[in-house]
Amino acid sequence: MYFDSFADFIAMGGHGTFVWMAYACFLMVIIWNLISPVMRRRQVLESARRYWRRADAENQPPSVD
Amino acid sequence: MGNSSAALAAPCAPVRAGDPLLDARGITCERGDKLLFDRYDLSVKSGEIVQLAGPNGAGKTTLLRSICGMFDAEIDTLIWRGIELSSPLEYADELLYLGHMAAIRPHLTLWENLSWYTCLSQCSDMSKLPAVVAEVGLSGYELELASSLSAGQKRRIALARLKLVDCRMWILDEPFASLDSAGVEMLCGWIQDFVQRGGSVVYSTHQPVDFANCESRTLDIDQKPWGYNSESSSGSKGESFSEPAR
Amino acid sequence: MRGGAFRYEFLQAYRRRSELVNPVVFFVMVCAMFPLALGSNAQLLAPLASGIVWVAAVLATILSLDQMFRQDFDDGILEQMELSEVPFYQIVAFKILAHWCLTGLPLVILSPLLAMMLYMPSESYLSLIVGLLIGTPILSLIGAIGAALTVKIRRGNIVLALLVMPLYVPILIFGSTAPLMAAEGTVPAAQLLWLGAILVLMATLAPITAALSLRANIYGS
Amino acid sequence: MNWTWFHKWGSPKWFFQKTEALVLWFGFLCLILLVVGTVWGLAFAPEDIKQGNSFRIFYIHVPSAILAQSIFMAMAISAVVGLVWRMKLAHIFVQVAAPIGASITLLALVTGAIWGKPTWGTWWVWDARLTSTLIQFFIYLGIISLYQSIENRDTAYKATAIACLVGIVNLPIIKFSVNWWKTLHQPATFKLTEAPSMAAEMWVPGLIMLVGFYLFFAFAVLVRMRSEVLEREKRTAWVREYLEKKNVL
Repeated sequence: MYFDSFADFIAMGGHGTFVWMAYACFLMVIIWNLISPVMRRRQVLESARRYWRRADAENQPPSVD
Repeated sequence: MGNSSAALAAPCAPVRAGDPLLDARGITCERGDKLLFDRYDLSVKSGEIVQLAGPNGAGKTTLLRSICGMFDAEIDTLIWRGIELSSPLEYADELLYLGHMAAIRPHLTLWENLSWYTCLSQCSDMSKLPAVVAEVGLSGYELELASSLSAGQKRRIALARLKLVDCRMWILDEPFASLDSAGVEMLCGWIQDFVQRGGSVVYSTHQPVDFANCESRTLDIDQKPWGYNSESSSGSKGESFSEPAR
Repeated sequence: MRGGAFRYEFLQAYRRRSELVNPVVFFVMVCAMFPLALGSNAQLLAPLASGIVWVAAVLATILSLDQMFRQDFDDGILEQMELSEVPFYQIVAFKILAHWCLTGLPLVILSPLLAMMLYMPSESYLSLIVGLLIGTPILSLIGAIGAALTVKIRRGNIVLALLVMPLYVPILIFGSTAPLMAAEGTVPAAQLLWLGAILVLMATLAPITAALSLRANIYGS
Repeated sequence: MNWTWFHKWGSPKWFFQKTEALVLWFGFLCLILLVVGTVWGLAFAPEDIKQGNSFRIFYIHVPSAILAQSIFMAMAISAVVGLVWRMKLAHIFVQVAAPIGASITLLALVTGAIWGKPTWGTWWVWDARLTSTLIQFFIYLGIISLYQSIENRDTAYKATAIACLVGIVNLPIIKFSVNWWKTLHQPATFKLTEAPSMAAEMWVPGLIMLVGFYLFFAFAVLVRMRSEVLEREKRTAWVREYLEKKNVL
């Protein structure tokens, strides 16, 4: 471990705030790139479910393209 | 102006069929340089269907819009349920106007469109919403965006408002446009039982329908656009050329 | 019932937010263009910073005004609004508020970021933000009148800009001089109070005027 | 040389089934690499002599900047494939990679600005590389707002592809003009030609982070593409089976 104490690890010789701010942005971008596709997927599954529910209700044969 | 209707009785009070609802005398409309109507009279009794037939550009839409306050027509006298009013907007909350465009917001879902309409007028309640949507035949589409629906389905959403809001008079501008045969049947059934319950319907159409068991009248609007017009009484035709009196 | 009407206006504006947020991206780009054009030394850009931000804000608002009533007018929604029991001017006020939330507010939020890029002195950040917070609603309100007047004109965007631009001049002057005064240390009370007064005036008059002009357009169609 | 593999990738059904396992592998690997790279870069790597510990921002700034460039390159190639061979998947890739590219470019910009504060004294400097990255971010936003505002899906695909190609043509011009303008930025650290000038234990975590970033991009783009494929093919029978298997119906 490069730093001798955990407090020193947080302070990082005065540059700690910048380093941790940068890594916070990094974490935010990663999380956004995980949450956004999950919400999109839920929306897609929802619209597919609604589509098939209507298709079954009118019991048309599903058109295959 | 504005749509205060304090002078009138509660808008959704029931009424006997037959007594006069609207009596508009001396309607004069000009659109561009065409004089569409010159002192035209229109009277509608409650429990009656008035169909406006006529060629395109004869002024059917303009007449409908002027009696519901959407067109700046000069009306000499306007009597609504026996009370003289200055502008049609004053009885706006007792009538339902479905324009040529299906007034649907493409970016909202069907459910949001209809619940927005219910929150616009007092005498309509949200509880009837699911039943009305099912009756209109769009039961699976509540959460679909209106932009993804077809023109006929949008027209059905607009018609669903007829069931949501109970009022005295329906003014419909070519309601059968872009409706399939089932839709036309459904709408005719609705019109009949609305009229039997004492409401009155004025609508413009290209294929007049004869309603069996209720009182219906067809007005033939074929005013010549360049100023020849009939006598002031509604419906009859004459060739007398008269200066559009102001 | 009144609150409900706003919810749907905001929902519709939110669903179309890519149309309304594009002017905000335009705002950021215009502010980024100036340092590229004028060179990037701080002494030159600092005094110009507030003027650049305000001009960009005005242009961005004008770009986004055209969409305020046009779609509802074409769909025939405005007629139904007028026939409804909710007073027409209230619905128009809700529409303007929804429009401001999606165009004016992002401008205010992004303005410190751009002020930093333009080397604006740090004391004048607050007066820029407060000035924009009071100013952008006025831009939307006056713009709503312009949009209501030009709702039926097909190529209405230019006519709208010419109509509304002169009315924006006082707001631009008050708004852009406030940060300059703050940079010299004095509190720019005069400018911000004037902006507040104009905001109150416009908040009462603009919806009614916009409703009147929309009604005139509806009658004409 | 047979092109069957190329056209096989073209069919959404084949793509969907083949990437079922691949997505999990990418996700798993990228998680490990990113965690190892971050911990190593933050805690174990030595600090820079001149910049001190703020050098640790290097481990996310440089990989994100490189990834942002290569995402745009990948989008351009996929746009060409989509336009020339009319392959829907390629169009879907362009449309899906744009928001990820925008977020990575934003990350590069923000970490660059944060890193600039302790080393150059100000948050933002109108320096050649930062400015061209900012303009590239605007190009990403332009592409995203383009395909969000076009209703018809197929025209949206074509329009996005063409906008992407226009963007790629402009990138060297922007880089060249901005370089001419003024530069404070130090020359590129990761040169593909010769080994980096830094000590080994300083750039190795950087390399791990770079590979981790690429795997993360692959994971994110595959997840999004799979939902877009499901959306496009929702009327087909195999999607219906998939929905039943996932008891969504």
